[in-house]
Amino acid sequence: MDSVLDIVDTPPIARICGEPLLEIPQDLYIPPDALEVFLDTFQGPLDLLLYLIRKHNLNILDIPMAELTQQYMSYVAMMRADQLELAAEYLLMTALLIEIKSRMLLPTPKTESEPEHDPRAELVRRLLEYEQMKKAALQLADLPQAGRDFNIIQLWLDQQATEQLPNVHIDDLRHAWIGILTRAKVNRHHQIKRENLSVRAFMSKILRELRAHHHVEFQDLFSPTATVTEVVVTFLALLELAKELLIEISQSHAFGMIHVRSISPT
Amino acid sequence: MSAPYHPPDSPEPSNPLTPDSIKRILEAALLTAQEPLPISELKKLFDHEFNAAMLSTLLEDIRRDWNDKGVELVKVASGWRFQTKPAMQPYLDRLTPQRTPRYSRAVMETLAIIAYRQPVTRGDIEEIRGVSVATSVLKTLTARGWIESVGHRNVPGKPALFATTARFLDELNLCSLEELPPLEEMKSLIEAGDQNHELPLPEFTPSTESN
Amino acid sequence: MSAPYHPPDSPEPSNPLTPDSIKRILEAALLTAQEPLPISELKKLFDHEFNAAMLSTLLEDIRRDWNDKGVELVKVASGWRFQTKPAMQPYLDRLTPQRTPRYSRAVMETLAIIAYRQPVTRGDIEEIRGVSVATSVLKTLTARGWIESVGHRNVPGKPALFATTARFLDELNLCSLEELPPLEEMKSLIEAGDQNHELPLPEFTPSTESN
Repeated sequence: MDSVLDIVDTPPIARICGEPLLEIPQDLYIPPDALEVFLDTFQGPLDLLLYLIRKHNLNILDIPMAELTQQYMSYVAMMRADQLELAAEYLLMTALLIEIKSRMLLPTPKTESEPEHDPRAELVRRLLEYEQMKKAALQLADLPQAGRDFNIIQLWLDQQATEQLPNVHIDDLRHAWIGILTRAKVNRHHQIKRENLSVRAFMSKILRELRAHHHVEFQDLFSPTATVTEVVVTFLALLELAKELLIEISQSHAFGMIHVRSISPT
Repeated sequence: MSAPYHPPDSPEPSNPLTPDSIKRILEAALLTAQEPLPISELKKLFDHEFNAAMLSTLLEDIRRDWNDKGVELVKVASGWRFQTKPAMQPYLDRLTPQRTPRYSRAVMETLAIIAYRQPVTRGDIEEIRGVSVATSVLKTLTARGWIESVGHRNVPGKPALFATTARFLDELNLCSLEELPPLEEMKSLIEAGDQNHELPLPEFTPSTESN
Repeated sequence: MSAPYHPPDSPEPSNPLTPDSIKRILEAALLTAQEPLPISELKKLFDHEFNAAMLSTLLEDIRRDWNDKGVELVKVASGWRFQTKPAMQPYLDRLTPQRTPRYSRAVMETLAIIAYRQPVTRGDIEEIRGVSVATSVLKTLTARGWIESVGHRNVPGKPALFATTARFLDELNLCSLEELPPLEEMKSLIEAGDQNHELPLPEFTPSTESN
């Protein structure tokens, strides 16, 4: 033991190898209100067992099973409320320790063929593997880490090398048109009609509306706030659509409601 | 390379910084900064131990030190920063060759036809261009969100009718289709003296139309 | 500086690059790159005019040139990059008050198991640690880009197999997994010949293990 605490009024909580244990309980026996701290201190039953063995010089065989079990059971009781899974892991470890202890106490039948099997072997293997990884984790945490111990340099660049979509300028569209027109003129006298774009725009707009409603009343296509020009253009767009067989304009009787219907399949 | 790592000691006030180490620290800070650093920020590096005049002098020093490099220290509105010299750009561009992609002629002409003649079917586009239109061309423009199908023409095959979207206008900085270069002017360039068999349409002021 | 270099039959003999200008270009590229640059990438800067050996020599040259700076050129798993020296960190931390938090023991132990035992399933990690592994632990490491799922073990449930990434190596300044700190041989828990458990306990030296 590293030091003996001079707490005289506290009776030994546990005895390990006959020695009264006064300091371990500060780590091991945790009052319920300090459970959080306990859970932070140990990663789980393997970690706790390792601590017992390494720090307090316990031989795995000499772990006082009865007391350890009692301690573990009290952790389990504390954890049951919100740490059910962790409680189960401690419980499992307790069971494993008791099993090992009981098998150690049983006489081993000596057989020629089988080498003597130490019931502790598997637990020891696991403890060592865990301890090794625990150490490795500490060493990893000490390695210099980008952002923590050094910074990676990335200078400001005028053009960020992100994937860019092509840029199109309206002049590109103009050139594309000139290209088309030039070819059309060279190939044959392709007729490109004079067209007011606004009519085309309104044709698209009416089709979108009909796509949503399929069927609208004629007057609904004219906004009440429309200017005279807009009314004219909308009307022209309707005529053009009808001419191109994209819509059907119908009237069931004279002066009745005029219906505009999409004759596209959808 | 994993040099053995020794956690850096906290800066020792007992060990006064030489101008060279101050410059080293300034460089390290400016090279790692995400944004230009003003002197007021750089002072923090040294717990305000040095005044602005002193740091400015050292920054000018660093600027000279880097004269021969491909990277230079410059002062911009919001502070000091390192940036590459323009002469480096042709080399650096080779690392990211797809920096300024362009659409093919087929894509551009298809877009122009849809913009000016909408709503049009693929057949219309093919008729005007005089060649067939690859599906990939329409897909490119649809994926970009610049064109969409607004219905189907009621002829055999029910071909989709394409029109440009509001996004197309947004991304080309247009308020409405009327702001596209007028066809008339281009046509006169090419088909001077061509007869017009339609009456001129009334003048139209850009409306609220832009979906 | 460096030994004079004669480019091997450059396509443009008009203006051959001197070793110094090659170094300038390499520096500019490495200082602006978002990721470490392998030699294969650096070759592109010069349209593959120079071979790997030549570029390596110049990179070592640059590394030496920067020896006295607060910034160093290092080689990590995915290539070469510039980074600040650890000695700069205390100063740089003054610019960004919120320090990178240290990871919890659960995170670091999980990372160690994945690094040293990869590829492993979550079940393997739980078996070694003796406790269940919270999903948040794996998420933290995945979000940092340090681990990734590289496949599934062909057992019921097809659990994902985790491995560390190149970025993990990069951010820990490593070139390969071999450079990880070697695993320590642990002191035996059962002394040799410890068959008689009635005997007094053998002397035990406290390990360096600390919580």
